[in-house]
Amino acid sequence: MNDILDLNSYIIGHVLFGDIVPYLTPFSLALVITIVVFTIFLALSKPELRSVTRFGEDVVRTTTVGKKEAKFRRFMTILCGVALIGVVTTGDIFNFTLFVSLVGITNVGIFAVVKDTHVLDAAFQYGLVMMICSLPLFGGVALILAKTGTLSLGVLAGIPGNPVLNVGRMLLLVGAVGEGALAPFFATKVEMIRAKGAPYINMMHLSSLMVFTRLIEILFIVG
Amino acid sequence: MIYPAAGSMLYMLLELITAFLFGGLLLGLHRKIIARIQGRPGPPIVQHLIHTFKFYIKELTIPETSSMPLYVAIVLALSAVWVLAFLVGPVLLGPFSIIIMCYAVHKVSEHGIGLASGSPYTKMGSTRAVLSATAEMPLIVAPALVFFKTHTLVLSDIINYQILHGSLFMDLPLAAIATFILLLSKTPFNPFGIVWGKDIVSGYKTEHFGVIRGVMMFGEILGFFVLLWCFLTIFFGGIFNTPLTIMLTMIGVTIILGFICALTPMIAPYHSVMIQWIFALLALINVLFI
Amino acid sequence: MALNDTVVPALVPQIFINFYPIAIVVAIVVAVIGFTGLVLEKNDFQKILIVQIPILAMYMIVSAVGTDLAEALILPGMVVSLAELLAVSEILISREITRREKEGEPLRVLNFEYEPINMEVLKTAIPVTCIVSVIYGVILTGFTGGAVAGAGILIYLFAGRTKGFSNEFWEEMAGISGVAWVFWLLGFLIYFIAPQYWLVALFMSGGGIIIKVALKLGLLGILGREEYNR
Amino acid sequence: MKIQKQTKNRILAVLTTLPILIGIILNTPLVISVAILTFFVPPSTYYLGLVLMALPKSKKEEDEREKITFTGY
Repeated sequence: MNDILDLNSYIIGHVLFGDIVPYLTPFSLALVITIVVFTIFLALSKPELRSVTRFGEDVVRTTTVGKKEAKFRRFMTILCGVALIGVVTTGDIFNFTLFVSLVGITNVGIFAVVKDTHVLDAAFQYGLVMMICSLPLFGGVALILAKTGTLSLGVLAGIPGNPVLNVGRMLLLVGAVGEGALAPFFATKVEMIRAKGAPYINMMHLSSLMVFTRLIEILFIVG
Repeated sequence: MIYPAAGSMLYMLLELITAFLFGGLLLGLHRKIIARIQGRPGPPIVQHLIHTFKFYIKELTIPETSSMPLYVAIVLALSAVWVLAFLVGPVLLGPFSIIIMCYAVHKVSEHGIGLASGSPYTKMGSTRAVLSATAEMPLIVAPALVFFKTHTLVLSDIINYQILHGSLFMDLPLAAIATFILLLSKTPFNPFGIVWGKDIVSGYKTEHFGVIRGVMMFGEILGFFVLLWCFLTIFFGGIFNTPLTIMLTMIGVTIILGFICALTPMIAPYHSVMIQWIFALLALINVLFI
Repeated sequence: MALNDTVVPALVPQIFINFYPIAIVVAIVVAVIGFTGLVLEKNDFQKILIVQIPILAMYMIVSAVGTDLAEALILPGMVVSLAELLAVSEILISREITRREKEGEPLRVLNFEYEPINMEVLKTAIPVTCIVSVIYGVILTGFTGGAVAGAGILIYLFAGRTKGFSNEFWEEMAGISGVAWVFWLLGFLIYFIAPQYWLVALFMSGGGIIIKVALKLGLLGILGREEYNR
Repeated sequence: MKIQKQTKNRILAVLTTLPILIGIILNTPLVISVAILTFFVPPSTYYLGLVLMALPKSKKEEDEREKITFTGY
């Protein structure tokens, strides 16, 4: 596990579970604690009253999320937090991709019940990007598997880099960036966060940045 | 006189307070320089610290529209994140990846602070926070280059590498510039500060007064200190590796930042994002001559 | 080709290794076709359908690896893409409803009525097809065998005339599938606890999984019948 | 039983400052002290600030505080 050590100084503990070894480093511990704390607070918070002004009126109106809608979105928020914990603790790239896709699905779920055509339109576009990006995501992992014969990060950390692995890594980067609505594919995200319900929207931002942080580590470990 | 042992809690707490005071003075100096360049006398250097303490005795109002307890918790999260980054970075010289995480969570907190109050101005600020999350791009490029060069991301090992092989700035100048842009985008009054631009009142901070603003400023001062320290340590770790040299260089870099902030206007949101991207791509070019 | 010097186990025949680059190239071609379609298509509903083509390419890339690990990957990959498909189509429906409510356009309630297709083959060949696939599934054993046998039962329940067994009988079968699942788990437990009885464990888990999968697919048929053909 | 806001803030200020003091006295191991500092420094500054804010400073200010303040939209 040399690359993992280079990145994290030491490993707190790992669970020997066949080929797949979930491990805990100071980095992943910090991530897990962050996610847990955020998920708890986001789930406890009540949605804000969004104040809206219109031209030609001297009134400030407030709107908020309906009770039923809030219930569903809170559930999706918690689910997203659970998926994120999976993303940051897993010691196996394929599980990583699955959890990243799960994060994408729950993100879409958070916005699925918003009664706003703009938001739903953006969410739909994001869903399309997410589905397309499952090709590079799983494809990259399959390339890495074909090249090295393993998916365990602990084993991959010891395998030196080569061109095929680099292609796999690049595909993995593109895929995860698309699933998490990160930098180049984030145009829809800016549109989506127009929706009401601060705690739930914030979860989406948290999820994409956590996926991003973990992705950096995985890209360094592979190859 | 008995000094607390390095690594004990008292030591860390004292370091934290020192960093907070020093960072506050740096930001005060930053304001002073901007004022002098613009031909104003400007506030005294301690003004930023006084400002922070002043907020502690001011009335705290929480808007009725806000989403509790997120409104308070997210500000606490912002400062907690920088406390963690400070402890892992300058104090313990631990893994750099945790500091990357802290930066990412800082972005999330900015976004959450804006959303939680329910005001349209803060909402606009938080929307821009998502937009300017592209500033994360130098964040992936710079550590990647450092990792490929030194084969480690633990800060103490990076410093040792630089003491042996010379500063990384010589090898990775473009990555250093990209990180400098990242640092610039976190200083007050910077050209990329679309998140708290005055065109949207105060951006995501519009609705935060009183104690909670004080806690927020505490976090921001620590954040500025940590980012400045990381920039100096990662790229100039071979030259500046004693507390005194680092403090002196921090003052120097703050003066440079002050000049940049005073002389450049605020850039429009999309241009700001575009310029940050260009610098990130420039850093990628650095891969060719590692 | 550079792809050939992979660290594959020595057991994989050369022919599969030679197929790998071809499979990748085909997958890339499929993906390009899919992406072109996505770019050209303007209708949102059609886009969802076309997006399945790149996903197909994804299945191809994963299954081209051809080891047991790849087989273990393809199933979760399918489940995930199916879930994505469901989520996105849910969004599309929700968007259309919101838009029409806002514009005052009346919502047309589509009424799907179950109409059995009138073909002679569906009346006569069903029992034999079912029996053949069940027997073949039993010979295959394991997960694949269960799927084949289950498909046979599914055909019988969906298309065959509702004679013979009552609903209660199939509910009992569902119970048996639960018991078979327990056998499967017990078999695995024996592998870990007492590896010397591996043959018993193999039979327990192999037999358990075929019964379980076959009857679970059959359950799908019951659902279909209860919904439409009560 | 309804606790007054001021009392609640005081209790919370003590509760959030106590772990830091305990950590300093007991000299806790590294990871635990990092965790304690991260989790308790911001809330303790927040609640100490709240207590500080509520301390009456002068008669005039006290009177001003009685007035109804702007509480949002």
